[in-house]
Amino acid sequence: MAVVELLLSPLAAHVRTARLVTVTAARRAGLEDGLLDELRFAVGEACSRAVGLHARHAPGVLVRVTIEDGPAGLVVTVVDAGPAAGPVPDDVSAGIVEGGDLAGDDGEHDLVDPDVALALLTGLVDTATVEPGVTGTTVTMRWPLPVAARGPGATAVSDT
Amino acid sequence: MAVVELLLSPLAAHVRTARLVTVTAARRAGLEDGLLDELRFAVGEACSRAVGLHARHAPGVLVRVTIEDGPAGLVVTVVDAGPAAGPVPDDVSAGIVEGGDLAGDDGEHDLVDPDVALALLTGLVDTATVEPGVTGTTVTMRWPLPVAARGPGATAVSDT
Amino acid sequence: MDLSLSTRTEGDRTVVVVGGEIDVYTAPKLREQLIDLVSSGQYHLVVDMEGVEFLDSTGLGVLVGGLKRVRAHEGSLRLVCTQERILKIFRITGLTKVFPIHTSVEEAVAATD
Amino acid sequence: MDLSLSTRTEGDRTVVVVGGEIDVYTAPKLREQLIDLVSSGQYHLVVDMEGVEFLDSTGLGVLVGGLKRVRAHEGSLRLVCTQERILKIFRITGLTKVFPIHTSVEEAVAATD
Ligand SMILES: Nc1ncnc2c1ncn2[C@@H]1O[C@H](COP(=O)(O)OP(=O)(O)O)[C@@H](O)[C@H]1O
Ligand SMILES: Nc1ncnc2c1ncn2[C@@H]1O[C@H](COP(=O)(O)OP(=O)(O)O)[C@@H](O)[C@H]1O
Repeated sequence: MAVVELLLSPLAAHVRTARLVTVTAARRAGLEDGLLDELRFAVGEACSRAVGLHARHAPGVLVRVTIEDGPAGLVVTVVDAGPAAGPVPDDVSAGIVEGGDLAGDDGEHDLVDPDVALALLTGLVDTATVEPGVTGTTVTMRWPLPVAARGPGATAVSDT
Repeated sequence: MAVVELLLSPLAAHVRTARLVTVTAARRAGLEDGLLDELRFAVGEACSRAVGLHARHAPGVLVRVTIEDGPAGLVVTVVDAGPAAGPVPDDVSAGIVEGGDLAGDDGEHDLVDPDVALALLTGLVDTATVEPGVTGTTVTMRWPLPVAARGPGATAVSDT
Repeated sequence: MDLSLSTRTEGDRTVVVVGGEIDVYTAPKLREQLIDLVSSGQYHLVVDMEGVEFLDSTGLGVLVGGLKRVRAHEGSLRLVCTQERILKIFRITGLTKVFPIHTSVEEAVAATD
Repeated sequence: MDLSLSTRTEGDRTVVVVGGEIDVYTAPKLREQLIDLVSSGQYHLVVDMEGVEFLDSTGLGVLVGGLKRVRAHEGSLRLVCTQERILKIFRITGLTKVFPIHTSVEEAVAATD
């Protein structure tokens, strides 16, 4: 089982690194091309949310992204140390017209509203689960991998 | 200070991910273009060595790569859980003609000889230090960063 | 990969052509662009998203912010987008109810409420 | 980024043109190629490294392995490389003493010891 774990300080640029690493690892693990896009969007969203929360509430703590391919398929986990997530809203458009702003309370910054991020994420990925915990939130996403087609990335160094 | 930490199971493919992440982070941190190549070679070497050692001696343990940019410049650390490194050989060509093999004892596999990797690494990077410890070896490499030119990657999410 | 921006005028509308990735890293650039247009009195905007490869909720937030700014001046913000992967992002968040979304710049420029 | 390999014959020499990255991930392909050539009786090899962008110690190991295999048959393995960044890797490891390194395929093909 191939594992990549990425720990990131809360910088916007690192969200791109997380997308890149996840998409690369997923492609190597054999994830269908048709699913790569969904993965890219979902991981981007989970990471922007986490990075935004850390920037505000826990700037010294690293965001943790884990990518595993195993019998359960491709499992991507994003763990943050922000305030625990509340229930995921169903429709975020409500209230926007009379002044709510998707980009957080603070109109001067382009922070991700963590609720909107979760709504988008769970809307994109059927298997996404959001677990609020004492120290933060864990977002877990799963995608199926073709049973036989484990890519060359699954080859251990000593298998030649 | 931007930090990226990457934990990798011992697969050859992951060495490429480590190169990619390190080069990307270094470029964002403002490392001179002329030094990116040296960084790529050195990190690749440190990671192939670590991945090779883990594949043989600690397949369940993740290799740890840390990239930090701070007042000390760009600092890249690769930590493995293999047998502690011995003294770095000066010239690895000796003995090759009569049968030594750069690619490890096991001629059937393309494992990196950890001594050759260290020789190459310390030959490439003046500032590289190799510290054998109880649980493995830590390779640390430093590169200077332009004082003023901290790239856009250094911008925190909330600085807009 | 990075964000590209260009603007042109068509009659009383300003068309903003966006390409690349609108994410937490690049969204501030788009936000500035929209603020600049509104500050210079351009209140009828058409944002052409056909070249957008990636859009996250920060990008959505910037578009919503732009909408609120033009509305404060009785203006409009219309989107041009036919890419299913991007439309999906608007649908999931319910924002298809908030933004008029057109299939071409011509259609968006010609549209009135 | 990936490794590319092609071979051609010039007189009694076989030229292997290598491009891309020779690293711990791709080196096995090069190793197989060299083994195949030796198995099929081609003992005088010229490895053209001009298109190589990256070389690590696994790649060096594979080249040394190839050298040993051709030597077992009184053969030769010559390298073509003028890229300073790649030459540096051979110099640091002392392998410039082990491999004849030429500045062109013509020179390497024409060379005898
Ligand atoms: N060199 C790079 N450094 C950092 N992030 C990158 C780099 N190249 C691509 N990305 C990011 O990684 C993600 C996936 O990479 P991309 O190049 O789009 O892969 P694909 O080949 O699937 O199009 C993109 O969202 C992009 O932001
Ligand atoms: N999509 C990718 N997935 C994994 N590794 C990659 C990818 N693209 C490049 N790399 C690796 O990352 C390293 C640096 O990337 P590269 O594309 O060479 O950057 P540069 O733009 O500096 O040439 C290379 O050694 C390559 O092996």
